[in-house]
Amino acid sequence: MTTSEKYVTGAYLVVLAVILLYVVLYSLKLARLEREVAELTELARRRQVA
Amino acid sequence: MTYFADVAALARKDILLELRSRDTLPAMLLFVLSALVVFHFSLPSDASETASTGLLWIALLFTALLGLARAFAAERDQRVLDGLVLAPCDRSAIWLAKSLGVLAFLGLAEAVALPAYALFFQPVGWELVAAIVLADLGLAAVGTLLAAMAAASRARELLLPLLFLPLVIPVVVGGVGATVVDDPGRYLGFLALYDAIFAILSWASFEYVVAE
Amino acid sequence: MSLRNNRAVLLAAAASVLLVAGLALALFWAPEDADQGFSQRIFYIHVPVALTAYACFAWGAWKALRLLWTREPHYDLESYTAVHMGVIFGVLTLVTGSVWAKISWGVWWTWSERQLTLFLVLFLFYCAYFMLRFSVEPGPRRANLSAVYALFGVALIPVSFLAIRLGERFIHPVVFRRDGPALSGSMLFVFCVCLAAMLALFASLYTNELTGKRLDARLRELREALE
Amino acid sequence: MKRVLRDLDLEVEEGGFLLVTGPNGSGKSTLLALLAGLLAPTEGTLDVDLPRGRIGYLAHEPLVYRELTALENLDLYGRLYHVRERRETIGALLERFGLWEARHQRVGSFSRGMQQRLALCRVLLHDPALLLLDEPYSALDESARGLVDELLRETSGGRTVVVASHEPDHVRPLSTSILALA
Repeated sequence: MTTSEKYVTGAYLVVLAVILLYVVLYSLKLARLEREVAELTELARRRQVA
Repeated sequence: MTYFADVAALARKDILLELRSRDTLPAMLLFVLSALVVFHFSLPSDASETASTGLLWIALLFTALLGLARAFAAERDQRVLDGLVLAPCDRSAIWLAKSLGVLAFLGLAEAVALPAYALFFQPVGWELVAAIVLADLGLAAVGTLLAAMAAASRARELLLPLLFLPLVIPVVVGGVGATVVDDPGRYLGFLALYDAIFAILSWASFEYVVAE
Repeated sequence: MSLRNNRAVLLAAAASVLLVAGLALALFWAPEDADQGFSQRIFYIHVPVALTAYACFAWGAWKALRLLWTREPHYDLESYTAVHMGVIFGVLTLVTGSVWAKISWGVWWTWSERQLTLFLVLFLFYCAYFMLRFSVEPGPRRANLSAVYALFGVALIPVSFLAIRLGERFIHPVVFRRDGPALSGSMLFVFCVCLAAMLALFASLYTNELTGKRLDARLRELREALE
Repeated sequence: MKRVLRDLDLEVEEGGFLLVTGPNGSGKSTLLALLAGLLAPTEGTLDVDLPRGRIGYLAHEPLVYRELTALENLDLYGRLYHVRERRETIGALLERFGLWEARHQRVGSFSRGMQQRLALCRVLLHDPALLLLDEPYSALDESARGLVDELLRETSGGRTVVVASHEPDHVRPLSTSILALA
């Protein structure tokens, strides 16, 4: 592959990488949200008991 | 025409405040002079004319920034802005009065800077003066709105330059262009277009910046 | 809420199908460009990404206008998310644009490429948007400030594009000039698919991120209610 | 975003006198700022069917310029509120609140009590239909407190008044309704 072809594929890979990075960040956010919901349900249950 | 009466009352207050505290205008005058002197030393001897023109515009930009940083200082420190916002007058009157104030200060600073520039670098042509007048209108209009925005935030002194510089890049292009190119008509027209668009936008949106 | 989930799923599906199709077409099916050869294929990603960035900023400004008009707080989040997406696509435009400059002219950055310069200005402008947002307490005041700033942004796009064009005469003599490759029929088709793919990608990521942010807000409310 | 006031529905009939009490930080000032129109409610609706020019709002700060004199401050507000016979009204108010002699002094040189009295002049300048007073007695000496009592007694009936104070017993007899914020 000539150098310019390397660059083109490089550019496409960069775009792909950013999208995948975005998906990874999103899974981290989902995990955090899940923990938060669990915490809140626990809080709610404790309030119910009290 | 109570709108202009309100603007006059607010502008009178700004002038009175400046006469009483005398801090913004002297600072701007001194700043623009020292900037020009520093630029002199920063220019190699064989620097082209465009270089010094460019530097003049940078000096004007940052002098405007200095004035704008002080624009809402009194209103913010003593929270008087709430008092003005409560008044029945149209809130854009506050913006117009403050813009005229900034414009006046900028004009006075340039009245000192241009002769000094002519002395230090090269003579000042009519197209430079025309470009500066048009640019000042844009800088004052947009700058006053951004100063009000920065006044409502925590990191005031840091935020204003960040908000201001990207928005005034076209003013610098128009200004330097009008000074350097031999047919400045297009650039002066562009500056006028910029002033029109952003003055109207600032005038219309100021209400939302100071009131909820 | 089921309608919204279906819409999100549909958007995500459309985005992925279009993206795969677009990339496949761009890399394999699109005809070789006469003078630039294979490297011309970056055109199929650089320009759609740039146009999508403009779409993001326009969408953010539209939501900002709606916020100022109707004062309904939910528009603030939508405007913020759209601008956030716009900056991501803006950075991608800068990256793919500099790669294109490297291929075509051997330099990583050239001021004479108008669109690239414009994106640099917009990038600075919208970074300041986030600075503004993070230095004001959440609430109606921050929503108004962000909305006004977003409106200024969309007004800045044509004005600074004009300024850059005007600036070329004396700031930087035009050394490299490409008037955009002549698009033959099939090339145009591939370009449209790629553009649709990028816009669908924006819509999909935008909806997901918005849902995520709304979830955050609701959880905060729930936490306050329970504490 | 700290939530200060939650699920509060409140109605103040015209000419009423509402006393808002509660410890510091219970949201008294926020409520008054909402009524004055300085803050927008993040949820729910609020309508004060009065134009901005008919509302007088006394906040914690006097909302006057320290570098300007008492007269210049009141003159500015008089113009902004389009007060008729501005000079006479300002003179009468300064006289009433004992600031006539100090009218040419810079507000920066005023004591906290004098600033509060100047703020009261500012609030009454345009004869508001709705009077919002946030801690009107703070930093006032005995004679000034008498002035405020007299003001509150004189207005009850004609004007709608909302007073926020954490030492309510002073004002309680005058109020038609009381809102205690937790």
